Amino acid sequence: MLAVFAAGALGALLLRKHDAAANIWGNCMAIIGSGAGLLISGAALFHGTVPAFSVDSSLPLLAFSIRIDQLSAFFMLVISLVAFFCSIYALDYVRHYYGKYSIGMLGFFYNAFIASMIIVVTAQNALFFLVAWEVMALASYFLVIYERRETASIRAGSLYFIMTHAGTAFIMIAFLLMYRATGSFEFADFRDGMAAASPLVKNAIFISALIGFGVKAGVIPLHVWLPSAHPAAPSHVSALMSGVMIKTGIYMMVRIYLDILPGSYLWWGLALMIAGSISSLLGVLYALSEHDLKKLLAYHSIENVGIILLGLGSALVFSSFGMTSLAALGLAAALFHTMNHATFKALLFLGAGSVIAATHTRNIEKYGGLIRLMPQTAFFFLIGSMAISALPPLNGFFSEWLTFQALFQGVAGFDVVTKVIFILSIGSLALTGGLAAACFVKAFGITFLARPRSEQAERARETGMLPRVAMAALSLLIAGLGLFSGLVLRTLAKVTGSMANLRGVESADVAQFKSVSLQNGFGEVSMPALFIGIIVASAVVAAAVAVLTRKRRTETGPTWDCGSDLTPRMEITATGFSRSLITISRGVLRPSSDTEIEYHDASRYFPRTGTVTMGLHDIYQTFIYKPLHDLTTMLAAQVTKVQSGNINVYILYIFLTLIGLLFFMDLQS
Amino acid sequence: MAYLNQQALLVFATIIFAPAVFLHLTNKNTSAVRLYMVQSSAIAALLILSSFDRFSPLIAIAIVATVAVKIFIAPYFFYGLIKRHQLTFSVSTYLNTPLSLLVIAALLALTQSEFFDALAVLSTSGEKLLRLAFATILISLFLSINRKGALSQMLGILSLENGIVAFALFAGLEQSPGLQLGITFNILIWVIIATVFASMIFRRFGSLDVTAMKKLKG
Amino acid sequence: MALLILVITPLLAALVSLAVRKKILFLEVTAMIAAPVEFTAAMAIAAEVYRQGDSEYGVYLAAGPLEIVVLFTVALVGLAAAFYSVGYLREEVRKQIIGFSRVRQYFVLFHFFLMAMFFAVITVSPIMMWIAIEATTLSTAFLISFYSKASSMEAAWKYLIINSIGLLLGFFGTLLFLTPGSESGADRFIDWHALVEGAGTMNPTLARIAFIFVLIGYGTKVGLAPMHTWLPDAHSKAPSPISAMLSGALLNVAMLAILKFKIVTDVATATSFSRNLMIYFGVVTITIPAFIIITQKNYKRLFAYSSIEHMGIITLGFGFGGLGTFGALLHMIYHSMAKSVLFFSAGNMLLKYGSTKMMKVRGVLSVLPVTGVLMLIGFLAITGMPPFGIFLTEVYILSAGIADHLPVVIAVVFLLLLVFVGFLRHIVGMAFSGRTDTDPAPGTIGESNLLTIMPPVLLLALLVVAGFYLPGPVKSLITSAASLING
Amino acid sequence: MNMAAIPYWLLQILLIPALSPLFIGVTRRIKARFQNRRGASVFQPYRDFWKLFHKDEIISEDASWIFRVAPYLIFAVTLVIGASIPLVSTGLSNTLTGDLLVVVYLIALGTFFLALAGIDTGSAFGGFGSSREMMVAALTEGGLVLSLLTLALISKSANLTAISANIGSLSFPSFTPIILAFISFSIALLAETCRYPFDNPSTHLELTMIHEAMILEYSGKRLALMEWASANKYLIFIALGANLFFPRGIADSLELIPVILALAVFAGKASLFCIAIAVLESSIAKLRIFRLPDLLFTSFVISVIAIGLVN
Repeated sequence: MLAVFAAGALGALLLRKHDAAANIWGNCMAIIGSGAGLLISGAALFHGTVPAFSVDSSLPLLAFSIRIDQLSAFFMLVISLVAFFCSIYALDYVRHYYGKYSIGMLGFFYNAFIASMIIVVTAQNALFFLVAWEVMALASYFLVIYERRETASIRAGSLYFIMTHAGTAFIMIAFLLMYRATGSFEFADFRDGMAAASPLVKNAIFISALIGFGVKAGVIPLHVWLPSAHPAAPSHVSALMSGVMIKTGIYMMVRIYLDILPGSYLWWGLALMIAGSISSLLGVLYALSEHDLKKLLAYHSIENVGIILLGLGSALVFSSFGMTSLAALGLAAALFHTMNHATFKALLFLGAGSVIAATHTRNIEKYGGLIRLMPQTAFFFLIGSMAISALPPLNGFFSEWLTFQALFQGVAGFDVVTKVIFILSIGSLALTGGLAAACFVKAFGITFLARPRSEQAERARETGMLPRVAMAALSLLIAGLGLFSGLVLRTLAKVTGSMANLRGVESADVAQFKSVSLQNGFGEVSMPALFIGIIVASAVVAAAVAVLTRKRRTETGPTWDCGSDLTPRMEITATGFSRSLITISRGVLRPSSDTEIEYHDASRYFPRTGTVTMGLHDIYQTFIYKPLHDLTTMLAAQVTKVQSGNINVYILYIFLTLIGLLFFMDLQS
Repeated sequence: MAYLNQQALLVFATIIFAPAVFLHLTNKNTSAVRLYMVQSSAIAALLILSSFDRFSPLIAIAIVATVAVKIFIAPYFFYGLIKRHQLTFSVSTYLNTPLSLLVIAALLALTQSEFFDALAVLSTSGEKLLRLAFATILISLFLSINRKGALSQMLGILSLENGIVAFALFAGLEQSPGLQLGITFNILIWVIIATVFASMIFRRFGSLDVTAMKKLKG
Repeated sequence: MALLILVITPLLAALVSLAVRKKILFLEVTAMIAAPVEFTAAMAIAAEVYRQGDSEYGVYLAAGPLEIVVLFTVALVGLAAAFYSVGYLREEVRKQIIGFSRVRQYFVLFHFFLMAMFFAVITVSPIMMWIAIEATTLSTAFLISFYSKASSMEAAWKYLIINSIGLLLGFFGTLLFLTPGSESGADRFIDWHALVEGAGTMNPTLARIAFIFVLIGYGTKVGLAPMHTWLPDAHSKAPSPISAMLSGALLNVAMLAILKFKIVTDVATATSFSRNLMIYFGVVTITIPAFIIITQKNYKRLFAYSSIEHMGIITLGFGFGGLGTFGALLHMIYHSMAKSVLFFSAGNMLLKYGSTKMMKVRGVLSVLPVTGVLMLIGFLAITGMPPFGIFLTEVYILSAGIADHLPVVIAVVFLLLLVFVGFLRHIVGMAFSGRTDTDPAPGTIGESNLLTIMPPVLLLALLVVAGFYLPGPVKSLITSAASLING
Repeated sequence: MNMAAIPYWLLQILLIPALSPLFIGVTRRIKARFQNRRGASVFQPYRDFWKLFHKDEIISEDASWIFRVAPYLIFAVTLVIGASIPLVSTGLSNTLTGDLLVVVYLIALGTFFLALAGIDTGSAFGGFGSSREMMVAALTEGGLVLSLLTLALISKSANLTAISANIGSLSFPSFTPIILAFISFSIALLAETCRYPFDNPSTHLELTMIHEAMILEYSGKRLALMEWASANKYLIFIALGANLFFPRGIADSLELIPVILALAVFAGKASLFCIAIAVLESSIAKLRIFRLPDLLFTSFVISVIAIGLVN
């Protein structure tokens, strides 16, 4: 399977000259590769076979060992699934890059990106993992700066690369600490070696892993690169990146916290939950204030990562109290939400991609009325928005429902501090759900409904056949996941069972009529019943109303406009829509709005034009990253004085070191 | 070296040590070169004395070569340089004379102190000689730090080399003649290149003052 | 026998190019013949050493596994530099920057430089090694002042003075090491084995003083922290192939000297003494350039500082010992390859843009596509990105040190990150950004000539392959060398 | 799901849509009585709906299919919620969709499509109406979920019918958390059903209307459906308030007499609620839009305290 990706990558590189062939070759290879990935992970997940092979490399400590246990199979399934659809989408979408940039490079990096992600989730040797991790970062870096001519994507790319590399530094520290405790870089040795490690080392590993993988997953204080990097990449790549690449961070957190480190401490789970709730709340608030469609979706990835962290945090808290069945529930909730988020986020990004390709701009204010011009894309985008705002019939609701149940169990049991944190996280989860719904009403409403606000929007036309096929498949997948959530939960139980700390525990059983009941009947829902209920009810109502009013005619007329001629400018704009919510949370977001009024040259009292620019200055930039940057530059300036240019001073350095060392030697002996 | 008594050796050692100190004080290039000639002639004398017991043609050649290079060829180049560019007065120093004298005294005290009693291991008899030679090394190193003139820096390095050879002779480490020949040949090439560079610097910067060269910063 | 050839060929090449009168072609041909011959000779020696421990020739020349590692880097970089300098000088002559006499002077000194380095590596006596390294200083002094601009004059002068002081201190240290052998007859020819046996009887404090002098002396040549001041000036002013040779080969030779003396001191006193010293110097040598890289304006100085930083990592590796030594040796090879690639691409950029100021160099990927890609991949390799070997060696060194030097390792990890950030800002600025006024006219897009691209491309390919697959013999050679050092 | 329960299921499902216009009429009549005018008869809403069903309909040409489909979907959602909440007897335990979260999110689904329909016509009123609606809905969700959660924790199950059964049979001591939860629930009730302090249901003044703004563009049968759906929602919230917090009169078996008795008790409790709301509406003024979040935040805090006190 990796060979297929390698062939795809090299093929695309060789066919650099003529674009069409490179595009088709690259993406077909990606499709075949991800298809193979699907088969392998499916087999591993359902039949419990654990394919593993290990090639010892000539370099010491580095072994190319791959082992697909349940957890890796699950994540591999998610990755190949999303990659499969994105590649189908890409076959047509890449066509509008033909003239401008080299398609061969895109194919090369795209295949390398997917292959490295699959290796990341299956590698068993820490060094091999780090190599794959960096190759993934490298490939995604080149994909982010694919549109070389815009300086914005270059800056976003370098910010992204610096942040990921900082994250890798932390991850390397974590692995080195583990190496110190166990003496080898194999995950298997980590597992049994870590039991002996002292609590201090375990806490240090926890913190460094949290920061390292937090950067990749986009936890709030470390998320700065995400909103600028994802939109810069081509749409099918940003779908892959925010749908799946973020999950590799989550994968490793699960692998280390639940599988490798033996027991977990209470404060670990609580820290994760606090980080999760903050990320979700702030993520959605930032998304609300965003006008760039892809940036909005990127912020939503942060919000959903927050929700996943909530699930994971609760699992950690439960496992620290030894309640393995509840921990399995929390983990299942987190994993299920990972899968759901991957699917609907990918769908939304692909939808956004087609919209942007059609209108050539990313600013929501310019859209409008696209539902008539691009009906299918609008429908798929609607499905995606409903799923992400966790509305009942779809899968988003079920995973959020599971997370809620996990948190409910948490509230019941513990001491005051944990109980307060659980309650606050439930509150934040509910609030995030509501705000997400508000944000997507804004996104969907302003993009697709009412009249086009700019001539680009008018000229938009439906995207090609392939993108629609990909999006249709993804929407079917979302609906399917929603309906058969009971089945999915059972497979997840196997995955959670495979974790070292939660050996073989059943968290939920599926009662008759597919209703999933949890924890001695505390929470119970049957998604299919819900789905059928809504469909039947609306059919009955529609039939009744049709019978009642068969004689009545319906014609269309202009919208009521209290007399004035209705121009698109009068429609609600994205800023208008979210302004109310932003003013409410001005304490957190600190919105800035400055107005410039241009007066007539005659007198100061008759303004000719007034412009109000509303912005949101990024508090992280000013409070965390700017001081860091200034500190390093100041230090660098000081150190550069060492190279003063005067030769006598240089010889003085040598002289002083000589004398110093002689004294030092004397002290030491 | 055994049959030479302590007294004579001590005299030679001071002859080598004194120029290093005076180099700090003189401000005329010509007198600096003359001091260097005095120092190298002391070294040459020591060499001749030490090679009496195992005389062989090769050693003779080696000695002749060192004498030629250190006493005749190097000063000839330096005088040429001084005459061509009328550099009678060498450029000022960083620390004025009393301060540099203070530093020299400190260095001297350092070498005599107990830090370097390990040197005594080398040769029980000439322990004071070794300390003196070590002092010359440190002081000539300080010379190239203190002086701004390119010529005095070169002289600092050459007197450092003389100090090392003196130390070797006192510690009874005479090299095999082949090596000595290699070393002197090396010094010769070094002197030639250094003088060529000095004249190029003079042509480029107008004076032999090293501090003019400040451009390569950071 | 191969050892003799190794030293004689550069000597012959130097004499032949001295004799050439008018045609530059002869110079180029001699260089192009001499370089492969040297490389094959080096490979023959390596094979011989691999087969039976070590190979000698007569009394004066010998090479063990440790020397082979350095010899390989010197020969490889020499080969690449020879071919590259032919293309580079051809380009310079075409742009009328230098005339025939300059080219002749270049090639003569180039061969002397190579000969001195080879001789330094395989000579038996420490004094002869000192003379050879002194010869390298002298031969490169003129090469640094090759363009006879005021700044290269200044660089050459500083290079000459500081290095001679350093080497004299080194010489003093070698003399101190020779003391135990002196009683048994003055004229016996002392070589490394004699030194190691003699070290047993040596007084430990004397050995410590001697090692300090050697470490400072040859440390100046390697560019360890407080004594590194000459390196950025010299490497940025010398013509690019020469700075590649300086960074790629000469630093390793000087490091070899320190290693040989470290083996001797480890016999004389406790190994922890030399290890701690190496660690202190290593850490300082990584910190200072890490910060200076951020404020750099000139890309050749940037690469010079990165050489200092990598030498710091190598010293740290030797300081940590165990797997760290293996990592450091491997790091030496990877670093010399990656650094020469970077300097060659710097040379191409200099030819095209005419200035080493990073502000003036923009959009390299579009103006010089191959060099741009080379520079990018070289940058990724040199800052230790995983697909390339340097990441692995860095991890070996860090994992060797993690056991008892935890704070040092963590500090180093963040310093490497700092280097990466500084480097990224400069390289991205150069590679991608759009047009500025000083850009060469669109007409001159594209590489100058084949010879200036082939060597770096081949080197890079070798680096990438070596990153993953290490042939058996090479690995056993390095492990035996590492066991030698670990003592 | 034995055969005998079918009639009761039918009763359960049809009860909400049948009775909701009645209770809207009752509330309006009481409010009119407070403004000392006679007020329309209690059955007036039925006549309005009948009239609207028989009028022609005008749909704006900018509106998309969402505008057309939304009324049916919203009404259907209210039906499904109606089927899953404890109205008449706890015997009809609906374990499939009876979970408290399902109900809350179904309501959110309804609001989602209501807001979309508001934007769809492209008129300024619809737009800012949905923006305000979404703001209010988002903020109420927190308080709503937590208040229902207090009950769930007390009765150890998240299923609504099970909650009402357990709360009914519960002893006295855990009285205070229920009261606190009821207060926060009632604030959420007022917000969700667009009653007085949040939104004036009867006016079309663009400054104050939230819910009305969204259905401004509707006419004919779709307007009827929308009005009816909001009436259903009103009754659902009252039913939740009545049956969950004061479950005294609910029948626990499926015989005929207790069910009818329970029906009467339910009607009594519901009208009590309507009186309370009407009294509230005519006594206080409408809050400024940016004061609403503070009110909703207090409801959230009260429910947090309630949960804190549970055990």
